[in-house]
Amino acid sequence: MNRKLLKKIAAKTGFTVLLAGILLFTVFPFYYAIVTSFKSGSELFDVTWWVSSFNFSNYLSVIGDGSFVGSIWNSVLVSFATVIIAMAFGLTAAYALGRVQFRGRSAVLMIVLGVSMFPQVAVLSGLFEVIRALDLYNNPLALIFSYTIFTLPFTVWILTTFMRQLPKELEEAAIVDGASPMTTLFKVFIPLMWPAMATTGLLAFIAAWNEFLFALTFTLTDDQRTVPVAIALLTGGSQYELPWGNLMAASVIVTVPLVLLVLIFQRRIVSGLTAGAVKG
Amino acid sequence: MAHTTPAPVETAAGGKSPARALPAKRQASRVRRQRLRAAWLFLIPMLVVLAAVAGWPLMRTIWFSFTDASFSNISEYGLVGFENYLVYDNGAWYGVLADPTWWNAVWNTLFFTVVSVGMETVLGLIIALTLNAQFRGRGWVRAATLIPWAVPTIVSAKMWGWMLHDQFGIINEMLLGIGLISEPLNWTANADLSMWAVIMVDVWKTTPFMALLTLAALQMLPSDCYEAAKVDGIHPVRVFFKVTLPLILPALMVAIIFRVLDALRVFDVIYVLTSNSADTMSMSVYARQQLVEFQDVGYGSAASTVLFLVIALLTISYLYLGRKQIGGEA
Amino acid sequence: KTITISCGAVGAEKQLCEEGTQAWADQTGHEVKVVSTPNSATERLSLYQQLLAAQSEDVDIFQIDVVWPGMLAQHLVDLSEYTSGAEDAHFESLVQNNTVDGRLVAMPWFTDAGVLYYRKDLLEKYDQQVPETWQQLTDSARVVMAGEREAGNDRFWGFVWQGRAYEGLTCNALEWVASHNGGTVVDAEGNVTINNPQAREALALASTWIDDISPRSVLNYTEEEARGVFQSGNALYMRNWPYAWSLAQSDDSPVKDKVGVVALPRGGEQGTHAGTLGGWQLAVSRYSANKDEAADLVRFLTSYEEQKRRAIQGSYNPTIPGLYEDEEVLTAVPFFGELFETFKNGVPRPSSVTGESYGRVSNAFFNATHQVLSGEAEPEQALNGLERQLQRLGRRGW
Amino acid sequence: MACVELKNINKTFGQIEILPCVNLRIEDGEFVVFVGPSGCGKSTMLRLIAGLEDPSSGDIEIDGEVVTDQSPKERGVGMVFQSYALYPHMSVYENIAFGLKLGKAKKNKIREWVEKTAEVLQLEKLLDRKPRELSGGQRQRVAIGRAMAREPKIMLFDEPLSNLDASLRVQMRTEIAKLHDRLQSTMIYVTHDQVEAMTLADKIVVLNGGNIEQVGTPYELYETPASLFVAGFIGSPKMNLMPGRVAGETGASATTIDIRGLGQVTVNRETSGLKDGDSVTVGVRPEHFSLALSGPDHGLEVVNVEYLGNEAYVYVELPGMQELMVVRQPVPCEVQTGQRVALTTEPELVHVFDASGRALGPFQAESEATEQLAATQ
Amino acid sequence: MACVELKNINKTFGQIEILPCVNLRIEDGEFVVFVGPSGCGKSTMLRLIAGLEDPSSGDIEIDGEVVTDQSPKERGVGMVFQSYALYPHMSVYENIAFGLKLGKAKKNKIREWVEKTAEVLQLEKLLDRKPRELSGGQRQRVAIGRAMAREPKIMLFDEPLSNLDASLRVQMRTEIAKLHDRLQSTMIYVTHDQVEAMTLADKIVVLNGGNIEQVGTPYELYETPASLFVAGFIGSPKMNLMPGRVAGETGASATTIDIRGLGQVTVNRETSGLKDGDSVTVGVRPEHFSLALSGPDHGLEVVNVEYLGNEAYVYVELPGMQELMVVRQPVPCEVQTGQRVALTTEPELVHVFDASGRALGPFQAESEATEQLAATQ
Ligand SMILES: Nc1ncnc2c1ncn2[C@@H]1O[C@H](COP(=O)(O)OP(=O)(O)OP(=O)(O)O)[C@@H](O)[C@H]1O
Ligand SMILES: Nc1ncnc2c1ncn2[C@@H]1O[C@H](COP(=O)(O)OP(=O)(O)OP(=O)(O)O)[C@@H](O)[C@H]1O
Ligand SMILES: [Mg+2]
Ligand SMILES: [Mg+2]
Repeated sequence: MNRKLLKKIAAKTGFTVLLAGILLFTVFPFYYAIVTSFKSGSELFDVTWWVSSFNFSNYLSVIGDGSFVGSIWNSVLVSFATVIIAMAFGLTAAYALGRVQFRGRSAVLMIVLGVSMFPQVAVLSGLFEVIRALDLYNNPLALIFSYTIFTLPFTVWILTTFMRQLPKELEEAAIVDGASPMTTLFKVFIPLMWPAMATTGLLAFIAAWNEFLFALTFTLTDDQRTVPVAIALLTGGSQYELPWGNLMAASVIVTVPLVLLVLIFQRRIVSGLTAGAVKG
Repeated sequence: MAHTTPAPVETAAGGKSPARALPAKRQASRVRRQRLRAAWLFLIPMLVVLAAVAGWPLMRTIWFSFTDASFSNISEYGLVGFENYLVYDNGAWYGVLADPTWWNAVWNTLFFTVVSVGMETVLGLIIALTLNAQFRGRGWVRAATLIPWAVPTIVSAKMWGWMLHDQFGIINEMLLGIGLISEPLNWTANADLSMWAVIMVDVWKTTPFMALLTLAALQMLPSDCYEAAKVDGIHPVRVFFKVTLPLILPALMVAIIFRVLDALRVFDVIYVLTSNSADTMSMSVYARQQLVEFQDVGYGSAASTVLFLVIALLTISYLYLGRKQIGGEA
Repeated sequence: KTITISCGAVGAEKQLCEEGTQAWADQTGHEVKVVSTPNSATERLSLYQQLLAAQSEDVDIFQIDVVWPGMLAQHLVDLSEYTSGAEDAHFESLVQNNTVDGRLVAMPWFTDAGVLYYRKDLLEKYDQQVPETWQQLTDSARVVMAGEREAGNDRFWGFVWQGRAYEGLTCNALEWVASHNGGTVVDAEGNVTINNPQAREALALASTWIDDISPRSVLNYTEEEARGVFQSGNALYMRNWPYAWSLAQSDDSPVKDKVGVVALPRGGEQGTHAGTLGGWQLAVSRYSANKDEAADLVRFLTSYEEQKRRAIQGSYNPTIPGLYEDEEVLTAVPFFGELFETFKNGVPRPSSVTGESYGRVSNAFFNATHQVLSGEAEPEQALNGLERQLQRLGRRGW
Repeated sequence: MACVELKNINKTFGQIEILPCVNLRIEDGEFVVFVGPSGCGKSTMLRLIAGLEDPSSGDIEIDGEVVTDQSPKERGVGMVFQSYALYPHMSVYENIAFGLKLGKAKKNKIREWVEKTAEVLQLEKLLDRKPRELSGGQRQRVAIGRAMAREPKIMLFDEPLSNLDASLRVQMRTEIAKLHDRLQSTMIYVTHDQVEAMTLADKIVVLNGGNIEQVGTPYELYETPASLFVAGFIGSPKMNLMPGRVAGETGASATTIDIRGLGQVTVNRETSGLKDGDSVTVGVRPEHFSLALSGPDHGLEVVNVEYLGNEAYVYVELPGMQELMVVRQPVPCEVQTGQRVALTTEPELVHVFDASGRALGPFQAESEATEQLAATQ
Repeated sequence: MACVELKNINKTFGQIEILPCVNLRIEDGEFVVFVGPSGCGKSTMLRLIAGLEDPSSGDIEIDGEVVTDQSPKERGVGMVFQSYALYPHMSVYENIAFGLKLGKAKKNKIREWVEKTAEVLQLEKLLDRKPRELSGGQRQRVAIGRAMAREPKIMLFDEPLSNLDASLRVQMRTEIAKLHDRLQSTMIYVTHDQVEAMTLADKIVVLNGGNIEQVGTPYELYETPASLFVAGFIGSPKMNLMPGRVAGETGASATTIDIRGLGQVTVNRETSGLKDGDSVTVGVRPEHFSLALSGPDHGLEVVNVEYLGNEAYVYVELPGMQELMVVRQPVPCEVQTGQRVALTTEPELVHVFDASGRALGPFQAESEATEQLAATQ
């Protein structure tokens, strides 16, 4: 009995330590960024572990710059649209690729994957031409458009994999109930795919949110730019000076919405959605 | 009342008449055809979008790889065949494939990919398993673990550059503090350490990606066979390797594929942390250097195309090896 | 009409630019839009090239680096048609640098050159002279370092500079070589000159610094890392651009008022003071729809008055010699006067002559240097290799 | 109108042939029950009829029209899956209503319908629960409800009552029978419960390893199984089968068969195909034995008596036979384990099967025996 | 050694109380069968014993030790899940062997074991298949095999044979009984099959809505159901229950009860708690009625005759009662639908329940009646 209790306590402690380790590993650099964001000037070059004084000047200067707030808005718009597009095309494609057996399926999958095999710099010029041809230059639409090049293959593949794992009987039941593929997809599969969708959605959202090269190249004016570009363009008094404080403050500011987003959507990552569906 | 055509009644043993010609495999039935049509209808929008976005840029890159186009004057170029890839000139080989720097970059990239993706997978699994447990504040922890992925790459690479700084970097401070090292390490400058520094930053940054995907896979597992394992008294470690891992393998494989693709094309982290240093130069950095810094669109495109081929080759062989898990049941 | 100009990014630089363009806009009634571009020069360059290759009208005026005219010339307007000789008032070396095939593709806007920062207080404390030659620098750094380390600051270093394998190292190394009279890698006629004894000597000297007076991590330093070490009081000398001055003198700086600036040391007694030429120019895109207005804006921004304003408010080095004698300017930035020669005779990188190959040349150069510094190659061996490489690059003319 | 016909249906999974060649016709409005050993292909047949599985060859016709190409919806089938296949994210209500909603029925119509169905299935209180919060039997009822609510013209039930308790099973059985009466839809029903099969079926199809062994009314199957397999399969406890040997002349109204350990029986079967000394199998149903206590040295030993409440099974050992013989006895049962008993039976109640397993029909010389048997019902 | 004891076990799911307060003791080596209506909490009880579910309050003891916080492994249980819970990615062989490897048994030892188990379950040919390639019954057998192979000291079976055909079910039942004999492990078994329950159980536990209605041997439950519920639940077809009214004096060896539509019966029950005119429920099992044809104007109408092969159920309408009365008859059955019959029974065979549903025991004055009844077995 006593040993059992000890074991339980040990397990619990072990888990807590593990958790603490994970948190330290993932959050510490960010924490350090927060610490840094409250520093200014030469304080930056001192190593400190704690926030000694809350100096909001960095935040104020970042927010005070009107275009930064605007770029957050652009990022929100672009990322949401990207995710929605990726989900819309990705889910339907995943249904086709994951649930219907047809010839050329693996070829399609490979082609989709092939799109993400070129380095970004290599496609940059070509994409730039396409975007100019479509007259989307310096327009968030250009970003939404170009981001599908990396979000779509990703969503298609992930969703296909997860879609494949859902029990066959469910689809059969829907077919017998007279559901069209569309209905089956939307009424039966999508509700069961929430963990996968929330995950891919979040990952794609963040990928779009943080994309830099395309965003830099396809937009020109401050009012069209997205957050990473805006951050990259934060500079100090001169060419070589890095405004660390501002940079960190800006990073903290743009990370917060993402954290909130994750907090909201992680609720969707729940287990046992298919429990009770089939026997055996 | 029953006009049954009684099937020839046979005993169980003598059931099969030996020479019944199996009719030729029938054509796909209409239902199947309908499903097929639906499938293609579902696929086509996606393919069209992809083609619209990627078709031209990819073709163009491949095309330019056979030319001597230069960035500063991209409209005038001549076809040079495979000169950018490999050419014998004046008693020496030139071209991407003959460039030791390129092969060094290939080697760096492969090393980087194997090590960092390997570490990310293991760490991601551990984190995902932890986050899979039920505990108070799980949502917050989940959100927190995703932070590294959420910090823009440029920022995080710079942040780590700062943290890894030998003079005022907190990492050295920390290691000195706990007595692991006796003097500050030159993380990014030391040839022996810089690749590890890059790997460390990449692992930190992309582990959440693996963790989250793995978590989703874990959460979508059928739950009842775990109860069976519990009752069978199987050790959790064994359950993990024999039940959980095989079941999440398809998702894990896909996650790994995408990580590998990204790792093989790694650019930002290396570029920001160590610039063009040969110790850490990756294939993408090489391609970019040719394209942007050296203005050589032809050569850079050739490097990109070779990079594409390397990735495609690796991916295909990986998929081939793992086809059971990925191509499995539908 | 609306003129779009890319100048600086954000912060003080952008603000100065905006004030300047606003003044012009008020005068002429046109509108000016300032777009910000990445801080990193290479990123900026590739962005420009995307725009120019696409013959985009989106930007009329580009702020270009001193090494870019050769690369971008064909996309830029010949400004001499608009300036009516105004360029003659600027440093001649810059104007030459900006003239490609007889076309003045850009107007000098502000200049930059490498300078040496030192700690007045420490030199005094250890009774050392401000170094005249690299050797003196090395010696005094050793002394001070030993002393400071003994005193307990075991992170103290003698000399920090930019050793990462990037353009900055080209600038640093060029200074060492040029100060030893070792030339500028490729001479004005396009001959590869780098493989000479002076250059070898210069690199050999520099490579002794590593782990002696410079931390090994200097091999991965850019301007900011170096400034970080220096400004936190952990280095005696620093090679940097003039920008670090106002930061080192800022109120919360631990080294405030303890810093001196001089020209970079000479390479031995016969050597010269050499600071690599940096700085930025303004150019007008050939694809601009408003070339006249754009050229006028360029003329305005590079004029005496505007450069004076920028020198006073932002300590941007003017490109007009007269301004280095202007009282107002000198009160704002005292060392402009002392270092006039350095700025005037800045060592240009071989960008004009190598044209679009400059990237490769610079890359080959800083890589070879980096190898020497990190001890992977002997100077001789590295320079032999470099020479062969450059000759191959330039075998069909630059 | 929905009569279903399977023509030369063959089904293989990869290499494995599940249904070699099935021909079957099911009339409109008929209630057909499929029985057969586990894994013999019953579910596969249902799935073929539903259109969830394509036959490897052969055609399926509904009302004379080849439907091999049609979707389940077009075929007008509803199905209770053996594995339930409930929509895990929908409540019981939504599960049942799903098909109706797709049929574009009106909202309050749907509610009415679902509630009625739920009442029949005793699920009223569970309408808001998700499948994972239900017990096994409750899930099974939801699965039934889903198929029932739509009232399709062909209903397929795959072991729909297997997880219900006896009394509920009786009720459900009645409800299904009622539904059949009301809708007059064709129903195809798979079950392992003999009582269900016997009471519900218009026609029972006995499958064995993918082949149809016999098709007939419950009465036909029970009274005149066509083969050893059917004889052994229908009836619980199963028919006692004993190896025998023809002793004496064949082809007459009375043939004597020698059963080792039991002695001789005289049967009234068509034995013209046999000759003296041929091996046969003799079958007697457990209820057709009469038991009499015999002396301690005579007769057979009772090795076990199973008490079932309403009856008892007496297990008797036949020397030289592995399987025990079963005799059904009313309770209170007079024999006890260890006692020795004598077994007797009537010649008409003895089934005889030849060496290939075919049943020998009643003696045909005057074909009266059969009629007489039928008249007793 | 493994006797299981549940002490004041209470279990709620969220708001819903599934088991209000259960107390039960299961002796070492006992074979206990749980029966009860669908959704009454049988699986929940098994899961509580297995340790898959924590009781909301109360304790579970195994061999006198509180095991409420022990893992299933520590409790030494094995379980056949109602939903099978097979490992979807493992072959049949691996599924069965998975639990075995634990004991570090040698490779060929394991193979031997698994093959033996598979043979018993008739799965030999399917050892390489994955669960998704199996039929329902085959999956269920794999689930049984998995639990059997491990030979734990407590075995829990949750409707393990529900999807098997009758003849296989009999075989499996025998195998389980054999296993029980061999291992002497404690077995707890949930089933809806009355034959299984009656033949396998040492003790049957009747559950109703989370409460234990009665615990007893099969004989006790069948012959002396403690309550109306048990009476109605045990036995198939179920006991005929009729509303009645005490007519005349109570507390004597013979009490007269008035049943509407059927006339009066005289019973031999302990009626001292009742008084003249009290409502009671009278129960008679279907096999305890005797049937006699009566004239066309007398008696009750036969509304249905169900033929089951080995017997027939005759459904008789009692005027004023919704439910039909069932009478079991041997086949060939002499009555037909539409005929009118008279029903008779013996006083000892009549069960009487008071208004609260409690059964009235046999008349106790001399307590001989019971003994006599027992002697007949
Ligand atoms: N997670 C849950 N949440 C709410 N109620 C539940 C949950 N799980 C089970 N129940 C309810 O608990 C009751 C008992 O369930 P249990 O599975 O024990 O029934 P059972 O006796 O095994 O029935 P069956 O014979 O149908 O399998 C049922 O009414 C069921 O609806
Ligand atoms: N996907 C498959 N691949 C290979 N064999 C299969 C597959 N599905 C079913 N089978 C085999 O086909 C046979 C018939 O299966 P089916 O499900 O029709 O049996 P069933 O008669 O319904 O049995 P049960 O009564 O056990 O449900 C079984 O032997 C099964 O093993
Ligand atoms: Mg089946
Ligand atoms: Mg249950």
